[in-house]
Order: sequence, then structure tokens, then C-alpha cells
Amino acid sequence: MSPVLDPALPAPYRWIASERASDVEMTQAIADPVFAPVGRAWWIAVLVSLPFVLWFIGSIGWLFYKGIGIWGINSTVVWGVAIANYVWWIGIGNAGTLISSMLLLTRQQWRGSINRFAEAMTLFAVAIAGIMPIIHVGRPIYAYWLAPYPNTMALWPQWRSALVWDFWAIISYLLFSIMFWYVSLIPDLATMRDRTRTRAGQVLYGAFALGWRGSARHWNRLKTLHITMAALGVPLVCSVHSIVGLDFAASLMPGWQESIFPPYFVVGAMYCGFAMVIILALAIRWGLNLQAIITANHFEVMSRILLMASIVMGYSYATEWFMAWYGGQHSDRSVVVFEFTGTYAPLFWALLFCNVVLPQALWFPAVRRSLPALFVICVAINIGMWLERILIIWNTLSHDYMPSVWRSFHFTFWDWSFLIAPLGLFAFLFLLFVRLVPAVSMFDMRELSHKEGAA
Amino acid sequence: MTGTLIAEFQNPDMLCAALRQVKEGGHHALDAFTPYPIEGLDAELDIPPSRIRYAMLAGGLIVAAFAFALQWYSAAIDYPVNSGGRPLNSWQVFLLVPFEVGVFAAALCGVIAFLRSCGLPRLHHPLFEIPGFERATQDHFFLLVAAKQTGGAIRDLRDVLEAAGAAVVTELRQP
Amino acid sequence: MSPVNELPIKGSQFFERSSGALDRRQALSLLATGIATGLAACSKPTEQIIPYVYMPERVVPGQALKFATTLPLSGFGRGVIVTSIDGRPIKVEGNPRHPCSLGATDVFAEAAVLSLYDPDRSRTPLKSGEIASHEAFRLAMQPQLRQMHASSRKGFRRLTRRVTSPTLLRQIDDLLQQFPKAAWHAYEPVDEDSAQAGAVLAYGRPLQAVPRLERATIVVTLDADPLGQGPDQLRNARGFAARRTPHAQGFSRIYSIEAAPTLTGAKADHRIALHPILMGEAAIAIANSMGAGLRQATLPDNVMHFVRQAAADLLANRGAGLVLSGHALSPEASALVHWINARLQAPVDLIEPSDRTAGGREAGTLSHLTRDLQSGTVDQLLVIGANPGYDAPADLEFARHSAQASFRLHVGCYVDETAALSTWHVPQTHELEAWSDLRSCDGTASIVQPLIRPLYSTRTEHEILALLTGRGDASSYDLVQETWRPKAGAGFEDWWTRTLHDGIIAGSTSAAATPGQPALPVVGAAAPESSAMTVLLRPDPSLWDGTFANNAWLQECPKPLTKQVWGNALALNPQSARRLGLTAGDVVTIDADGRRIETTVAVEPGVADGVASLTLGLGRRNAGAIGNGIGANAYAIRTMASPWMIPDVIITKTGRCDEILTTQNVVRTAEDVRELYPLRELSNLGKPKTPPADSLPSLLPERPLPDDGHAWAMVIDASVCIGCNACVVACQAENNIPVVGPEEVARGRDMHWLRVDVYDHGSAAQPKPGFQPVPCMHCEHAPCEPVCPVAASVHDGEGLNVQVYNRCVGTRFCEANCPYKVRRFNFFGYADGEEYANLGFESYRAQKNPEVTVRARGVMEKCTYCVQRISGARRAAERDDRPIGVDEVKTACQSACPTSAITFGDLHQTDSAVNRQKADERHYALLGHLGTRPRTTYLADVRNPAPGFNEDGT
Amino acid sequence: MQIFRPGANTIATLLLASLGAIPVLAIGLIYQIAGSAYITDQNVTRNQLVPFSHEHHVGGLGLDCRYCHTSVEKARFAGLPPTETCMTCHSQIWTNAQMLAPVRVSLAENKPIRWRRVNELPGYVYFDHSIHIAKGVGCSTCHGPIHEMKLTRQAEPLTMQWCLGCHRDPAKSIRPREAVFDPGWNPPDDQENSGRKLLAAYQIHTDNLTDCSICHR
Repeated sequence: MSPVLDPALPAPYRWIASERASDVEMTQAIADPVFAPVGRAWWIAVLVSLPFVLWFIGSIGWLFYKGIGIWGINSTVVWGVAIANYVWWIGIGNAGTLISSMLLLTRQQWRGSINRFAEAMTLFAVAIAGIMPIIHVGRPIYAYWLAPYPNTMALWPQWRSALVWDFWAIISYLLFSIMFWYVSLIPDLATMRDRTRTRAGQVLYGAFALGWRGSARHWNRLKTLHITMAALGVPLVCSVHSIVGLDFAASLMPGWQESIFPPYFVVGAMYCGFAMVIILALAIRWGLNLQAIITANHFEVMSRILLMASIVMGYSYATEWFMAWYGGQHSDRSVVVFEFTGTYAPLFWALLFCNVVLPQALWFPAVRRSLPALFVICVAINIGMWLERILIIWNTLSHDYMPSVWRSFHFTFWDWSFLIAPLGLFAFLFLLFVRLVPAVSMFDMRELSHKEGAA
Repeated sequence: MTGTLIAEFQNPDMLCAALRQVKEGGHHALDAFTPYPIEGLDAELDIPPSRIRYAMLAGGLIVAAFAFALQWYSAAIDYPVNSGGRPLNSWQVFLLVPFEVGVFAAALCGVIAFLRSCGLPRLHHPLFEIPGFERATQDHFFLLVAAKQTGGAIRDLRDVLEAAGAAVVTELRQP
Repeated sequence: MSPVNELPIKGSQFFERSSGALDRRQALSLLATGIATGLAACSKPTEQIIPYVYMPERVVPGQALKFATTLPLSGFGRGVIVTSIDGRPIKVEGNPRHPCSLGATDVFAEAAVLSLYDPDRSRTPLKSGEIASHEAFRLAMQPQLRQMHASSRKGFRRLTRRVTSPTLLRQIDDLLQQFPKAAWHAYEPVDEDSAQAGAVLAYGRPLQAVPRLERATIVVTLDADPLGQGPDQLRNARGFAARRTPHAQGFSRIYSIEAAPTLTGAKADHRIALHPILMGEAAIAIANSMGAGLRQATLPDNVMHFVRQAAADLLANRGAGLVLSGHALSPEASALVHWINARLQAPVDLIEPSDRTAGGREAGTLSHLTRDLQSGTVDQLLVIGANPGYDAPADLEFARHSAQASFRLHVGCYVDETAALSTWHVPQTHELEAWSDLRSCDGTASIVQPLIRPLYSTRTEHEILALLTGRGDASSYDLVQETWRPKAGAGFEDWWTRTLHDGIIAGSTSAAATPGQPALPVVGAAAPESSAMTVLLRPDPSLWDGTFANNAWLQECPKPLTKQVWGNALALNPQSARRLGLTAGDVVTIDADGRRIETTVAVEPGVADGVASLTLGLGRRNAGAIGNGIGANAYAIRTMASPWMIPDVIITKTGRCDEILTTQNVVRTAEDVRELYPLRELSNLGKPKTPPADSLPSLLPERPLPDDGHAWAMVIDASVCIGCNACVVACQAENNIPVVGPEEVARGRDMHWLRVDVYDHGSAAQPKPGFQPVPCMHCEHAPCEPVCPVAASVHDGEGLNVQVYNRCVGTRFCEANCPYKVRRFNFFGYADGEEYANLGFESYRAQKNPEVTVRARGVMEKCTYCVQRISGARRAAERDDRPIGVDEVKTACQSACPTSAITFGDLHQTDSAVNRQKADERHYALLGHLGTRPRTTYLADVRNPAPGFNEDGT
Repeated sequence: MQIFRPGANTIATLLLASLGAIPVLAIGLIYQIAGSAYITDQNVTRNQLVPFSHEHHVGGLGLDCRYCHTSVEKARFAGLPPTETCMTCHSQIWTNAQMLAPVRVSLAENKPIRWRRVNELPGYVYFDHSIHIAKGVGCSTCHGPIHEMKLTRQAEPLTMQWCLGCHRDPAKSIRPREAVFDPGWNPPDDQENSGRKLLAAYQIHTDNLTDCSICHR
């Protein structure tokens, strides 16, 4: 079908690539794909992702049945893919809310086109991230012991453990993100309620819209709440990933015990999160014909952020190496040498290429404007960031203080399963999302379109 | 008895113009219903500033304090164990959880306060019966006004609104 | 099928079997069931409590009883004390009264309890492989006995291993009187034959050398390994340790000349690798330096340089210098060593060998037996306890020739390779179930008393012999008493009880013989140089001669120097490997004139050039579920003529590769060694040392430790640790540590709570390994504790870093954050339903220590300082309102240690041994700079090199 | 256009509220169940092959606990009497009572009597009777009024919480050693300080009593 707003190039406005975008057009452009009959592309996507979902469920089942020995972990490298996945997914999860709230606080007009699905991405990513620590433990049935609850053992969690901090960080963050996402969704749900033709749709959207009427008072309260939550969201996100960083930094292992970890984990999270947002933006833009709403300028600015982040990452890596050398500890230095030359050296070089070298291409406007190039870079960054996380674990654990028990990790089929299958689950959830709620915030876009004078 | 009218406009500027005239005419502008927030409208309608933030602050602080107290009580009083030679009340590290939980609690209180201050959930509302009101969430702009306490005020008000370019003006009958 | 029916845990048929004499030992608390189900834990169905019908005397349910007995190794006894709970022997410890145990144990003694419960043990007689009854066997024996009596035929042969049991020897005498034409042969795979032949050359009669290392200041070993595994290891190790602590008088110096690395070589102050055929030359060189005036020894210059230095040192210490010769030396060479020692008035006693009958009868050799078999003059072949079908030298072709005998009886604990060759097999009783007696290397006799009624209907050697001599009714108990009653004289009963209690027979130690001056042997010409490879055979440090092949603890016990488990490998030094174009892991064929075996190559510095060393005891075919098909069978290339050294072998690559399974790495990188294994030289001890960085700044304030109560700590003296692994297996037995199996080891998983790290502070050419046992450090600032989200890893009031298994959820953060990597994780249910091979069988449950939880899958575990022992001692003390005595608590590793390298005790008791050790100037904390404040600390290894001498001849 | 009936407002509000309420209630409920007899088996009586009555033997005949539970002062296990112990009397009296048939059979066939465990602790809990007896913890403190039980039941919940109750403050449960085996003993009014005196007298060190390693290994 041809888009409601046909993209006009060169774009007459900065953030809307269409001659004009009246409220009704804007609304149709975003809301109607949800009501439109399901397209073939969507079905194919679902059929592709569904097997992965089943694979993931099956893998978890087998894991619970056999025990975590099915992974490539060993007496020395006791952590592996599950933890890396956790850090990677929570990283992606951090980006959505972080981006959305930071842009909101900084009054970035273009925020409207991406915040909705960026926040959705957060929800799904954090949910998947939350699974990882649970399946990672040896006795998952007792994972709930991390929570303080009245029990006949009269026991409590051990609050000094970074894992307990994680527990609270994930829970708080997930619930926070759900509320943050939902609150800004209410007006759009009302729109859906009022546009849908089916009774079921009216009841469902109606129920979740809570009877929103768009009254001036509603808007006033909503804006107050939203901006305040954003103000809380930024420190929350930073703290969440800082705590993830503390999982390592609060230890005394060479290569982990580094004060730079928390900030550098936050940047890393934003980095791969933004990369993921761009990938999803490309998909949605293409899949829902939103070329007019997600414009080249959007990708332009996001690429710049990526570029900045990649430089910060490079700086962080360099700092690590420098501190190891400067600190003069034999073990620290030896870990760094191992990174560059040891068992996992090829992966390490690959990570440097993906996270630091390749993104430098974004210095060139041509690259920033070439969507395929952008896509490739973003995929590379996500791979690079996963490598970074797994290597933080492997390098230190494989090469710590006790040379007598240095061992390396050997990938098993099940490691691959837990690495790949969740991606399918993520895609699946996202596909459901775009079919159920407007993927872009309609009221924000209406506002924007009026500001831009396109309405 | 006073009459309340609701007028439907094509675009926000008309609505704002109408609102101004209504107030000049001494009528009461009760509320406006728009598909997106319109700058300054709440000022025109002199909606009191929201107190949501106080609720959030209070909720956040209380829960954070509770979280810290729980840690302190469980680790130092109820079942003290020596964990790696750390002090029983390692308050420095006990600050992390309260922060996380506090932020979450603040947000939660915010949402609750928001719902209360907007009177939501309100799935059933008389306004939904107004024909065409469903466009208030899409592309049309509604103004809810009450006539002043003098005879014939209703007609006068209706004129004002239509003059201001209202497409439809409906009178709400009081329940 | 599970052997549960035979298991004493199941009460009923157990009591049906009760018979007078043994009641005390039979006492089998059926409460054990309660415990056993308790171990399995979790499940809700109501437990049963099954009391006795008649309460056996002395048994208190759940309380440990200790009994002294004796365990054989290569026929020699080592006195032990076995702990038995509810009638189940669960732990072996040394017997301090016994001169060849001195309170310590070796890996084989520790592992004996596991073999006892091995479900693969033979349980019923077999007639050519078919299950038969003892009655059937008795009937089948009748005609044979008649034939044996009919003196017309001469074909009755009996093959045993080395026999030192006075009772058995007495029975053999009787037997041979009854059957004049019968003959007795003995075969011991790990023999002393060349040494004895040497004694014959030197003194005209076989004599057994008993070195007294505690009196030796200079020790020179010619391919000998007194500290290595063996029947005399414990005594030697103690003697060694006595002269290796700086405080001791006359710190000893050890020169080791050897063909392949040994534990003695590892502890030596000077070591040099020498081709085994040149060992004799070294002996000549030493002898000449003492004026033997033999022909010039042909040795490489650096070796000559080394030998001169050693000889000079020996001469300078006349009366305290000692030379020891190994298996591989020629009789002449060992004779020469006797001569040298005589010249030096060396601290070595010569005693009459104890494997002779009172009638002076001596066993014939295996080669005679096979010759007779070949010539078809043997009708009945009785193999008792031996397993020639597996361990006979290949050139004898025992398997083929044994078929010549029409009646072939095998008595053994397993249906092994020999059983497969026999017409009849009778299950033999395990040492821990049997009455018997044994002599140890120094001749001391002690009683073997059963700890439990035989689990299966088995027979002891004594009973079998009694059957032959027509005394089928006599029990071993009677037979053993018969032997000793005359010697004890009046008051036998008291004597007997005392002897059983003490675990040695007073005054039975053989007096040193005074054989006069040894003759100087005639030495032949030097062996010609040969470029071909020589394979050197060694008993396996974990499996010995293969007897223990089906013992999972021993299969998974890392070999001291290579850390290899579950197999053996052909060790070459880097140069030889390069020359042959081999790399570690290559599978090769060894071709020793026509006899071939396949094995895997391991590259090990320290092996002499042109030599490849391989251990015996693996490649079993009929060992059982654990031992079958593990490793290569070196017996298949062994020859009677030269049992320890196989010259001129051809080693060819097969092109295949195989992984050598190891549990850890030998650390050779200089910085790591320097940081983790400080080495001191005796000469520069006493110099002030830099105090270790104790505490580091922390965000958190100090948490004062309670100064009352106890503060447990351990000190390990690297100077006397010989890396023998006794502690490792002792820990495994005491703490119910599961075996993970080869596949899991290959995945980098292991379960030993205590590992012995090897640090090589030498060079590739001159490896100088040092041993560092690493249990949990019980850090006061334990990094593992704050990271545990559920407080499963916490400190207790006495300074123990405890791991609460039932609280652990398995995040593994503790191990990730442990700088010492001493925690072990149950990736699978190694003890909990996913056991390796047959280790899940019910019978093994009886070995489990009821005082220690069996850990579930997904749970982290680690060294607890044997908290169950501490707790036991505490409760015992508090029951009678007294404090725990000084050094009253001994951990399993500590009590096993032959050199007392491990000290454990209470820091708050000022006069505790551990406090003394901590005051030593060599004291250091491993990775102390991390501020973990370990409670387990070390004393630095001390070496005593000769001033101004260095092996390289520079 | 009105989608919902007026009542929907109330329903919606209730649903929202329950989002918060339900988890809290659920946890409370689970805690209640976990502590209840359904899980702990408190006061559960198990049918035994021989309906042995402590009420009769202890309450009535006044047998001392140690007559049957011989190792209670020496070992972790109190010990159950061997059949011979029962027969010391029952070879004379009630020699052919039906209910004692299993005992006679046991002796005759030399097969132990199988009792069902009443007080059952998990395998990872290492409870030691002897030390508790030695330090003045009476039988009835944990086993309740055994002398009034026709059939033996588990008197206390035996949860960790319950154990800790005493290990945190032993004073309130310690009694004079001579009263340890008195099933009818009741704490005096001044138990608090008499208990404290006994703590001192019996040298009970309370500081480590809640260490994990005291009960778990």
C-alpha cells in the first residue's frame, strides 16, 4: 500500500519528510498499520522467529533437566554465556528508557519518532535479560532466595552482594520502564479506542486507555508526570548499568577490579542500545512505511551519537590498558597481555574492530546517510559489544591469579542456543508489539507536526 | 440552572481564540479536549499546578528509607553474619538498593497520583456520548464552557462559540 | 543390578549371617539407613528407623569406632587405623605405632575403603565363567586333591604374589609337606629382584636394604625413588622430613641421578638426568672415588662433574652418607651400591627378607612356572591373589601356556584377566573383611583384622589353603591365632587383645643382619652407545601395578609431577620429542621387538635424552567399570629379562591425536613462580625478611575478630611436602568428594577440595619442581563471602569460611571471585544421581561419611577445614566441660601427611603447633598482597645446594 | 460513543488496586502455609506397626527415657531400643497380647522392627542429642509432653526458625541437668534469670550458637 504521508525528498521540514502532515494524516499514518490486514512480510517474520522462541523454551527445559553442566563453563571459568547475555541484553534494555528520557529532558523534538518503540525495546530486552541470571544459577528453583521475604528459615538475602543489587536494579528498572512506557501510551490508546471499528478493539483499547479524554487537565498532569519520570529515569538507568558494572568491579579479580567499569558500562549500554534502536528504526520505517516520520535526519543525529559513543568506548579500553600498565601489578598486566595474545585474542581484535574502528566510518556524512551502511555498522556494534562482555568474563577468569588452574572456555551447542534463541524471542515480541499498539507516539507527532508547521 | 456547552473546532488556534472570547464574555471555560497538549492552554483555563511531584518525592523517600531500614535490621540486628569481615551495618553498600527501589517507588506514586488527579480510570464518562467526541483524540479540538448566571446567556455563549468558528456546538443536559 | 542385597545397610540377611566370633565387627547399625536416606536428603516420604534386634556391644549408633589393622602393598604391610561408623568402615588413617606408617597413610591405603565397596568385586564362584556355588567348588576340588596326593604326577603349582604373611607362609610350609611334588611360585610386578641379586653378589645371600633417611646427611639416589609411592614410602618420607626443616640438626642434601623425574628428584637439591643404562657407570664412578679401583666409568662430562661432587660430599660425611639404587639397576650395579654404602658406613640396615617360609622355602619365579606349563608338566594351576593374566611380562606368554594346565583355579577379588583364563574362579575376601597378618618392609609383623563381615560370600587365601590341606573347616581367624599362639606364649588372650589394639606385634621387627664386608663385584664392559630409544617402565604413582585400576579415587588422583588423570602417557623430554618429530598428544606405537602397544606422547622436561618413560598399571581389560580400557598396558612390552628398561624400541606416529587429561597445569613461567612459590636457600636463611603487606585501605571499617573462642588456622610447609597426594585422597574419603570421570575432567571440571600445585623453578633442561598443596585459605577477608547473594558462603565465629550447601543457589560468584580458585562446583549431580560409571551404585553409599553432607547438583563446595571434626571435638569437649585440647583436632589431610607438612590448630592457643609455624621466618601468605588475610599460610620451600656447585658444570 | 457501562469505572479501579494487593497477599499466604502443620508435620501422629504408648510407659510406669534411648547422652542419635529391650519385660507380661505380636516375631525371626520416623530433620541438619542433654535442654523442650502421648507425635514445627528461637536465646529453655529427663518439667517463673545462671554454670557460649557451621556441614 502507498504510505498516507508520501515521503517528499528533499524533506521540507527537519523532522517530517512530507509536504504536509495534518493531524488526521499523522494519525492515519501511524495508527492504521495496526488495523490494516496482516501483511505477508509480518507473517514471514513471525514464522522465522517462532522456531527460535520454541528453541529457547526447549533449551531452558533441557537446562533445568540436565543441569548447567551442559554449558562450556568449568571449574575456573565458572561464568560464561548466560552472564554475557545478561549484560548485553540489559545494556540494550537500558538504551530505550535512557534515550527517551534524555531526549525528553533536553527537549529534543525528534524524540517523538523513536521513543515509543525504543521504550518497547527496553521492555523486551530487560525481560529477556531478567531470565538470564535465573537460568544461570545452579539451582534455579531457589533463585527466589535473593528476595527478602518472610520465611521459616528466618534468613535474609546477603545485601552486600552485587547480585542482590542486580536483583533490585532489574526489578525496579523493569517496572519503572513499563510505567514510563505505558503512561506515554495512554493518549494513543485512547486514539486507538476511538478509531477502531471492532467491539473487541474498543473494549481492549478502551480499558487500557483508562477513559482518557485528552482534557487540558489530563495533558497538564501527564506532562508533569512524564517529565519527572524522565528526570528520575536517567539516574536510574545509569545506576542500573553501573550496578551491572559493579558485578565485576566489586570483585578483586585482575581485569575486573576497575573503578572505570560503571561509567564505561553505562556508555557501552547506550552504545549498543542506540545501535539496536537504529536497526529497529530501519525495520519499522520500512515495515510500516514510516519514511516520512523517521527521516534521514533522525539517522543522521543517531549516527553522530554512535560515533561519540564509539570514541568513548575506545578511550575506556585504552584506560584499562594504561591502568594495568601503570598499576604495575603482575597479574593485571598479564591479563592485558593475554587479551591481546591469548586464547581469545582473535575475538578481542574483532571486538576492537567492531566497537572502535568500524564506527569511525561515521565521520563521513555519506555513511551516516546510507541506511545499508548504517545497518551493517549497527549490527557490527552489537556483535562487538557482546564480544566485549563475554571477553570481560573469559579473559579474567581464564587467566587470573592462579596459573596452575588456568583453563579456557569451550563453546557447547547449548551455549550457542542461549546466545541465539533469545534473539528470536525478542523479534517475536517486537512483531507482536507493532501489531498491537502504534509504534510511534501519535500525539507527540501531532505536536511536532504543528511545531514544524506541517499540519 | 446554568447550561454547559461543548464546541468542536477544526484547529487549535480557533479553540484558543474562542476560549479567549468566552472568558471576555464573562462565561466560564471549564475544560478543553485536544488530540495533543497545547502550550499555554492550561494557563488559560487556569488549571492549578499539579502536586504530583510532592507525592513522588514523599513516596520515593519513604520507600527508600524503608529499604535501608530493612537491610540494616536484617543484616545487623535480626541475623548478623560475618561476611568477609565486613561490618554488619555496611551502610555504604546498603545505599544502592534504597536508591533503585526509591526511584521505582517515586514513579509508582507518580502514576497513582496522576491517575487520581485526572480522575482516571473513568471508562464511562458522559462526554463520550457527545457525537463526534471521539475525534478529540485524533484531530479535532473541543472546548467545554458554562454560561454565566444570567438569562439568555446560553444563546449568547453559543453565538460566541459559533462566531469563533465552532463546527458543532452541543448543549450538555445535566444528569 | 544394584548390589543392595549384599549391603549391610539392609539389615535382614545380615543378621542371618551372624556367627559368633565377629559380632563386634558385624555390628551394623541399621540406623545407617536413616543416615543414608538423610544423605539423599530432600524427599518427603517418611524415613524408617530400624533398630537392632540384639544390641551389639560397644556400638553406639552414629559414633565412630577405630580399629587397627594392616593393608598390603606389593605384599608388604602398612599399619593403619580404620574408622568405622555403624559398622561401616569409612576412613583409613595411619597407625602411629606402626614403624611403616608412623601415623601417616599413602594414596593406596586411603583408597582401600572405596575398593571395599566396589560393586565390580567378584561375589560368587565361577566355573568357566558360569556362576557356581561354593559347594560345587568344594566338590570339584575333591578329585583334584586326590590327584594332587597321587604323587605319581608332579603337576601341582601354586602362584601367589609376594607373601610376607607368617600365617600364609606357615600354611604354605604345611602344604608343601603334604604335597612334596607341588611347587610354590610368587610373582610381584613391582619387585626387588635386582636389588636382592645385588645383595647375593655382594654378601652371598639375599638381603633387604632398609634405608634410614633420618640419619642420612647426604643422600645420592641412582634412579631410586625412596620418596615415591611404594610399600616403604611412609617411613622414608618421615625420615626425609626429619632432616629437611631448618631447625633440624644437619639439614640433609640430596643428589638425584635419575632417568625420569621422580618425587625424590623433585625434592633433591641437585638433580641430573642420566640414561638408565649409564646408571651402573655412575655407581662405578662413585665407587672409584672411594678407591674401588674399577675400570674407568664412561659418563658424559656434566654427569661426571655431578658424580664427583656427590661422591666428595658423601666421603665428607662418612657415616651419614647414603647411596640408594633403583629397580632398573643391574645386579652388579646394586651390588656396587652395597659396597659403597658399606664403605661409607651408610645409615642403611640390611635385614633378612620376610618372604621366606619358616622352613626357609623360597618361592619359585614366574618364568619357571611358565616353562613348566609350556612343557606340559602342570595339571593344576592355583593362582591366588595374583593376576599374571594381566601383569606377567609379555615374553612369558603366560596366557597361552596356562592353558596347558587342565585345572586352573583363580582366587581373586575381581573377575579379572586371570579369572578369564581359569576353569574355576573363587571370590577373594577384601583386606578390610579378612583376618590375616602381614610383615612390613622392615619386617614388623601386624595383624590384619576385619572391619566388617565379608559383604559377599568370599574366601580368604588362608581358607583356600586350609581347604587344600584338608582343613576346610578352619576359619582364617583360627589360623592366624594358631600362628601366633606359640610365639605369644602364656596369657595369649591379653597378648592378642593388646596386639589387635596396638596394631603391631611387639618385637617382631627384624634385627639388622651383620653380613660382614661385601665383595666388590666384577663389572663388565660399559654398555655400547645406542641411538635407539629406550622405554623406561615405572609403577604408576596412582595405580601402582594395576591392582587399583578399578578405584575411581586413584584413577582421578593427579599424578604428582604431570597432574595427569585417567590414563598414562609416554613421557619424552623436549629434545627427544623434537628429534622424533613428536608433540604432546600424538598417539604413537611402541614397537619392542615385535610387541606393540599404542600410547599418547607427553613432553616432560627432565626425562633423560633417548629415554621415554611409561607407567605400569593401566590398559586393563577386565578391571571393572572404572578401570577397563583406561590408558596403555605397558606390561604388553615388558620382558622378564629386563623388566624395567626396554632398549631399542621403535616409536612411530600413528597420525592420530589424543588429549592428555590433566586437572591442572605445571607452572613454569618465571614471574608466576617467583610470585607464588618463594624459594629459600638454607645458606641465606636467618636474614631478615620483608614483612608482607597485611591490610590494604578499604572503604569499609575494620571488623574486629572475636578474641575469645577458637581461631583455626593451617600452615603448610612446602619444604617437606613431597607431593604424594595422600592428603588429596584423604580429603576425598573424609569429605564425600565425588569423582567426576574423564569426560568431565576433559571439560575442565574437577572436584578435589585440595589440589597440589607444582611450580617448576628450574629451567627446561633442569626442572626443579616444588609442591604447594592448596586447600581453601579461609581468608579473614574472604572475597567469596560478600559476593554471595544468599549468605551461603559466610564466616563462622571460629574463623572458618563455611559453605552452607543447603543454602547455596549456585551463582558461582564466590568461585569467580576467589583468587585461589579453591571452590568446586557440582555442574552435574556428581554425587547426586548423575554419577560417573558405576559410582552411583548403592554399595558406595556405605562409604560415605555420615558427618558430611553429600552435595546436590548445582551447589558450590570447598574445603571446610574438616568442620565435622572440629564440631565433633567441640561437642565432645563441651559434653565434659573441658576446653578443646591443644592440637586435638586433626584435619584429614594433616593426619594423612607422611612428612607432617600440614599443621592445623588454634591461633588462640599460644602453645599450638600452628602458632609455632606462623612464627617461622619462612612463613608467608599466598597472594598476601590482595589483603585477603588467609588463615591457611605457607612456609617457603628450602633447598640446600652444595656451595659453589651447579649441575650444568659451570 | 459510550463503550462501557457506568459500573466499569469501579471495576477498573478495583483491578488496578488488586495489581498491588495480590502479590502482597500471596506472599503472606505462602508464609502461613510454610509454617503450618501441613508442611512442618507438627502434631502429626504416625501409625506404627506396634502402637507404642509413651503415655503408658513413661507417664504410667515412669520408665526413664534412657532405658530405651540408650545413646541419648553419648551420641547424636538418641537411639531406638533393640527388640531385646522390649522383651525384657514383655517376655514376662502381656506375653501373648495381640498388639505385641510384631515384637515377638521380630525376636523369633531375628528381624528388626521397622518404625516410622516421627521427628524428621533434613539430611543436612546435624542435630546432636548428647550435647543438648549435657547443656540442660530437656527432652520435653523439643519432644513436648511425651508422657501424655498415646501415640508419639511431632510436638514442635522443627523449622530452622524454631531452632533459632532457642539458639538465639537459650536462657529461656535451659533447665537444671537433673530435670532434663523429667517430661513434666515446667519452667519456673524466674526462668529468665535462672536460665541465665545455668548458662554460666554449664559454660554455654552463646556467641557462636547461630553460626551456620553449628548445624550444617
